[in-house]
Amino acid sequence: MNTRDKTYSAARMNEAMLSSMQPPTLRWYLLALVLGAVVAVGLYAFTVQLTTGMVVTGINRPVMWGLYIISFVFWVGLSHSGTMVSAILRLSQASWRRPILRGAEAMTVFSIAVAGLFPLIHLGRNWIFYYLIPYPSQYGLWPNFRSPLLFDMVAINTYIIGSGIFLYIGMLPDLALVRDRSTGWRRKIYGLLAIGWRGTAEQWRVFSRGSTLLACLIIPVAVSVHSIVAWDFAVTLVPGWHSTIFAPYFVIGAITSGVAAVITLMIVIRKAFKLEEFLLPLHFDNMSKLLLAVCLLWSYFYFAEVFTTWYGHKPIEWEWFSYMHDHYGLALFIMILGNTIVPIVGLCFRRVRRSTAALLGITLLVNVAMFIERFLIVVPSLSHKNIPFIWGSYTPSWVEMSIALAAFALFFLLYTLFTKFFPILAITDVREQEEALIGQQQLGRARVETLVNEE
Amino acid sequence: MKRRSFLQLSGMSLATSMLAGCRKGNEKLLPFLVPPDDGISPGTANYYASTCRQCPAGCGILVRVSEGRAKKIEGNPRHPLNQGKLCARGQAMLQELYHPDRIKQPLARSGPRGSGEYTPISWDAALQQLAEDLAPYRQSSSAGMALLTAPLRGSMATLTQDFLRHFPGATHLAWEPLHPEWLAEGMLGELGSPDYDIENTQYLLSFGADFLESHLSPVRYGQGFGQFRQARPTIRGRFSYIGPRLSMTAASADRWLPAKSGSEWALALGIARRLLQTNRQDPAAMQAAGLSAAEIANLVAAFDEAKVAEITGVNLADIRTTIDEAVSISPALAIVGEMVAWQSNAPAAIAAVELLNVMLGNLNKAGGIYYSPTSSAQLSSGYGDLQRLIGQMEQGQLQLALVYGSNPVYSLPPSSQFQQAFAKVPRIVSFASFLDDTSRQADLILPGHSNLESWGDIIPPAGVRSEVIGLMQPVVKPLHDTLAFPDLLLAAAKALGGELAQELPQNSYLEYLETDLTKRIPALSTGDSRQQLDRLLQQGGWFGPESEPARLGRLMPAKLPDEAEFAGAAEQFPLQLQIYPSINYYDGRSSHLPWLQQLPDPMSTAVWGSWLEINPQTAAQLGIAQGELVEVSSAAGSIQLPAVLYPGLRPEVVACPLGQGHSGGGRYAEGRGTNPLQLLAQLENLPQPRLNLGATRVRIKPLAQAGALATSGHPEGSYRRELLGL
Amino acid sequence: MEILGVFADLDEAARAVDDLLAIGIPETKITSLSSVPYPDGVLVREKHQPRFYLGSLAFGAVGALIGFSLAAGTAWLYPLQTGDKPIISIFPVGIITYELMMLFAIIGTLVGMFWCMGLPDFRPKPYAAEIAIGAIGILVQTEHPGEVEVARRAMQSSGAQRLCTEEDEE
Amino acid sequence: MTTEAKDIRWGMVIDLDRCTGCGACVTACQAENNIALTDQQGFAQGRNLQWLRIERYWEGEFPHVRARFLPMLCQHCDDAPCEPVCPVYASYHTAEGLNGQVYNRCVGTRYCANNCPYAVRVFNFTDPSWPEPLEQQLSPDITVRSRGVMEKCSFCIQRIRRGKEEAKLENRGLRDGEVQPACAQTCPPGAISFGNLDDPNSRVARMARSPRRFRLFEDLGTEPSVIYLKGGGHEHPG
Repeated sequence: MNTRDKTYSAARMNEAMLSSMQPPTLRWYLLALVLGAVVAVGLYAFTVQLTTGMVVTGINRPVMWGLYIISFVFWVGLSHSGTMVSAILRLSQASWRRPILRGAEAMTVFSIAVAGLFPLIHLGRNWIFYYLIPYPSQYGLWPNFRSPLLFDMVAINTYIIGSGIFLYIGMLPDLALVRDRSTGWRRKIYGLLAIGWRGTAEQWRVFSRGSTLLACLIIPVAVSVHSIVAWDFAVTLVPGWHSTIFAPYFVIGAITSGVAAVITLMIVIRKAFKLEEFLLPLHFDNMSKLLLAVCLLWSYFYFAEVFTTWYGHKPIEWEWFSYMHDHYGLALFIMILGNTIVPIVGLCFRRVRRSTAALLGITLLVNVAMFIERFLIVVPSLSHKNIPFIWGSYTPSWVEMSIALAAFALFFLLYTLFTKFFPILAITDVREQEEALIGQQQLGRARVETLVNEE
Repeated sequence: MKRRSFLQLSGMSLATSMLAGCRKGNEKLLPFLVPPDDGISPGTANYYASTCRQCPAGCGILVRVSEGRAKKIEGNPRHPLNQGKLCARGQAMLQELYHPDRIKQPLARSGPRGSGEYTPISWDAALQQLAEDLAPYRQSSSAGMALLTAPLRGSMATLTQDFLRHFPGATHLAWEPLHPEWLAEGMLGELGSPDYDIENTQYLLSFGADFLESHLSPVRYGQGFGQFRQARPTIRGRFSYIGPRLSMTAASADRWLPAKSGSEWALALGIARRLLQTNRQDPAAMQAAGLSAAEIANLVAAFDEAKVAEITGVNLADIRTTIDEAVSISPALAIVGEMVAWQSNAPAAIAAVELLNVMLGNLNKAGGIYYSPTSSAQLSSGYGDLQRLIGQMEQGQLQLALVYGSNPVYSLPPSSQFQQAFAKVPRIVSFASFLDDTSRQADLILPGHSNLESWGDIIPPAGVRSEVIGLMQPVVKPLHDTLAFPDLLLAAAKALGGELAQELPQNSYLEYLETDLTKRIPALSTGDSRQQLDRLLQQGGWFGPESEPARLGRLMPAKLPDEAEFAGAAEQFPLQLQIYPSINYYDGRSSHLPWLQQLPDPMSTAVWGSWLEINPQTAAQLGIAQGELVEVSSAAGSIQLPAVLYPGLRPEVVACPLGQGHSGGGRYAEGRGTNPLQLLAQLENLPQPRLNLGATRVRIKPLAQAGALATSGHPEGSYRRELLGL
Repeated sequence: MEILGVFADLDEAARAVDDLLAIGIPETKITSLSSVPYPDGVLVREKHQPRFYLGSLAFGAVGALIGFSLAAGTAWLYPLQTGDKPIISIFPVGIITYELMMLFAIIGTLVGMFWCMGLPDFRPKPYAAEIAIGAIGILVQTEHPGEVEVARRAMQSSGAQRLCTEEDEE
Repeated sequence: MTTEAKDIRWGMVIDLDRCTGCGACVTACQAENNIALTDQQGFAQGRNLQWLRIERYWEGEFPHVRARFLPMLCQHCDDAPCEPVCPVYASYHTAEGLNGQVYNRCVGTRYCANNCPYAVRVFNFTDPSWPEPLEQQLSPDITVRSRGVMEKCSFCIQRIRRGKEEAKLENRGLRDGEVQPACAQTCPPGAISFGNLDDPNSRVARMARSPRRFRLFEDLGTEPSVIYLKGGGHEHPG
């Protein structure tokens, strides 16, 4: 391959990978408008709740936690694969991660940000949310660090900041690249964001080693975040919640929903920005295998959890268990279908793993099932807890549903904006791999890569 | 969230600098330079003794008054009746004072009757109108005027009598639906009001008497019941209840014998038979009552256990055990109550239980019944008097009706024709505090004080062995422009002048009360009567020495009760309706108080409404689920109610609480629930006409739609006590 | 003073580095600019191990201390009994300490990386936009104006498409 | 019998054999503690604000049916599950064994209510309102809780305070039975007793030694300060 071709190829690849940053089309504006409108409805609903009280929700005694906490757990879960998958794949030197990682990391940042809103929306007195923040006040009172909610707050902050840093550091060379290609005020902004990156050999060295270290640091944080979310439930005396398996079970559930969401987003991005050239069937195949693995794990954990409850047959635990089966049979069926049967059976087939249409269906189903799973964790246990006299049930109100829906719209809106302003593919990572492919050598009867090792 | 972490970080950096700055400063409280008026000092509460008027029992209360406002009602520990205890109804009396829908000034009707349109008028105008209304009937023997009140005792009774003496043709109807007029119909009626010595008995048998809820003096008996159960070191009283419905009282029993409606008496005769067989009857008591053992043995000979089980429909084993217990545990006490009294065979059935008490030697004995004759004036009328009055109204003989402390439009069934007849009265004057069902029909409303703003004396009708005169005093200044009914009577007397004014010279009811009390309370006639009265007011009333128990005269030999009759054909109306007084609303007089509306019914746990209790077996046969709306029809009418599946009910009986379904009475009562009296059909040819609240046949039809039923308990969870290890 | 030579091809750039080394410019003064990373030695060799992890360690330690003092210290200063839990409870203190340690370690890594990368740096520097589309820059950093001239000539002869210094960037 | 304040551990004994289920305590509590009104819809939705409720459990089928009453209020657990989960110390333990609830501090996470096995914590879903002049009945001793705040039985802390102040003025310790919550004071059959469990001679301590004693969910290890005495004589099988 001669020099001309190579320069041309790099330019063309840049061009192709940055196609998402082209000036927005009418359809994009329309999409943003629709998403914005849904967010506005959610804001209105929140205003209603803020001014009249929690009476506008479906919350009651005994079901004191509802759709907000369900959404919170769901979004925290969703945030799990991005950074974590990206970091694990980086550490395991899986080259195929490269086109995926930016999209996944961005997903993490936005979903954890959306998740972080829910505890605040959920508060009875949202306007004094700052009582949860440790700061010296005139009351001479600090928050109670013995409360799992405080663990939660600290862990989620750590995760938001950590995954934000992870996303930013990874994007730094790409920002410089965008800076070099743009003019005028955009150049100034991207110049500021690229903070003077030139790509010297030292910078690259620090960059790749530092990214690896960050990956090492972020994985235990991610595990701790969802473990802590699980402990919000597991440390209580609520039958059905008080279970030691909850932390690992939640982590696996989180990764399941996260991996599925990454695949969904990959399919959407690939279609929307015509990135077929970079997001290859191989990537879908590999991600699907990962999804298959975590679905198997999730199913194992779920089985372990319900099996012990079923066998132990402790009266009060049996109560929520049978209540769930009697009243949420359909939901339970969809959950098992979406988290176990369909992905495990479907993803065994190579054709399914490489078909974006099939994968889109499966991964969406997985996340619907995961949302239901969270509902089934929160609601039946609370509905039928220790005191049978005040047993109850829960149906979310329009306010809660609007806000939950607005969270989805907000996530997609943020994501859409992100794709418009930032490179959605990790350009330098992809090109690094291309370079590696260029550096292949004939060895015996095969071509082997000469530059394969990463830090 | 970013902001949060920013604050977190900045908070931490500030921490060290701020910690040093935290010092507690000394604060000084400034004492009062000028003490506040009216003896009110902020933050200090005063307690004033008064008497409860939420039901006829008349418990003593203490009202906590802070900053000139009544804050809470508690039981008066010095009152011999309730000894510091108080029921929910009594405590909710506070809300009557502060009720937002009280009538705040005199009103004259401006719209059509029942429309609720009234114009406020001044008290001068109102009094003038009242005087004009009354003037034609003075010294006239024409029967054109009637005063409708609840039964009156004490100085209210004497004042009313003093007043009405000058209106010779006037009818005074002192009636209320739950007044135990039936007590007088049994064998022992002449003895006066009973006090059951529950706390000292060892075996208690209730024949349909819900003495913990509504029977005579629930707080007094509730207190006795607590002691009966657990106050004696080695004795735990045992309690059996016989009646078709597992009432709250029955739920506290050790054994519930679900007898058919109107069959409870058979058990009394069964016990009587065994007493005679085993020779455990009290011969002295029987002799004193002139009862011959042989005669009675003859009368009850047929009532062996099998016969009792057959009549009552209770299984034989339970009947046998109960009879065994009743004859072997001593003292054993039988109480007869409303569920027996509201059946067609009541007088004989009541007499059967009273016979049992006589045979057990329970009269004037520890663990038995103390009867103390009431010396004070009492005015009360029977249902028969009411029917006569209805007849007069029907024929248009009545020109003027004065209504005080009574709500007959609500508390009488339409089948009595009262509502129709009442509408024919051309002039109706009401002294109510609320626009209730009856005062909505009034042409002139002269609103009275609330109970906490009034003077008065209340003589408990039952539950005391000594003479007790509970005193009421205003604990706060009247909130609105109202006047007490007795004051109005005195004012009317002044306005009418003449002999009436001379005989009632007092300027206020307080003056009248003082004069009247001085006649009845010996302590007041010695020394400074004012000071003495203050002392009595402080302690809540005059509590006299234990009175001489009433002596039993010769009794008529008992006769066997007939089978209970029910209004309506059995083929057409297969079920029997039992209407019972609600513990929260009594006869419906308390349903305007939100605390009581939201106090869950003890058994159904329902709030803010009414409901129909159905045995789950019956409900399953008819395809009725909990909370479903059903149509209940009787020969008299048809209403809709949400169903409550109630396992403590005989399958052929359905039950409904009294007290809801008002067409007035303020925002909390109006239009809430349904009045079951609409279903009450009249029984013909009864020797003693009465409201037979348990003697109507009905049929029910599911309407396949949800009714407005809210319960505090979860319907399925209510059956899962084992989860609590209870 | 820095001089940048822009090369269209990796091999040309590598040759230029060799030429520069040949004329006596030490490797410590030569670095490469590229839009993709290349393994060590493809263009220039690593001079010294970057020590950014020290930032992670130091920050991590500070974070752990802050976490511990927040969880244990505030509880100890303002003791309030809740449940039957000790005022300073091991598990919560451990969790908070851990989370803040990780947070600060991550921030420390970022700070350390920036420190080692010499970023942010908004001073004008020799740079060529072609690097973004695959061109390779060879940068000679030297204090001697003479060496600049030598390097310029060397890179020109090695086939540099373009040469620039800071002045050109203004 | 007097005790020093430092020895106090407040406790309640509820004799289920005496309890008749009449509900006098429920209204007493509502009146004493400024508890807001709940309408029918509120009850249907499980938003009842009463701090004390009488639970009625059915047992068996007709004709062998019984109903059991269980007055349920905050159990003031020694090892209260509600306390440590509160992130803002709104729920904490006092030195006298009470389960304190600081309304001003509460942000409404409702975590405590979830973790309370007795489900006795109630949440203000909306701002309470009393149509004029009904608000004049409100006791000046207690705050009215705004929306978003969790509340529950306090063992009538205001009465405990008043009792202590009076005792202090008279320079003496509290007498047994001197302080009574509103529910115990009004209970007609005297099913509720209140006092110092740490004083072995107090009425509650003596009653707590009864062989009929039990506590709810003893297996959860919450160590409630409310001790129930079993109702006896239930010979009908369930």
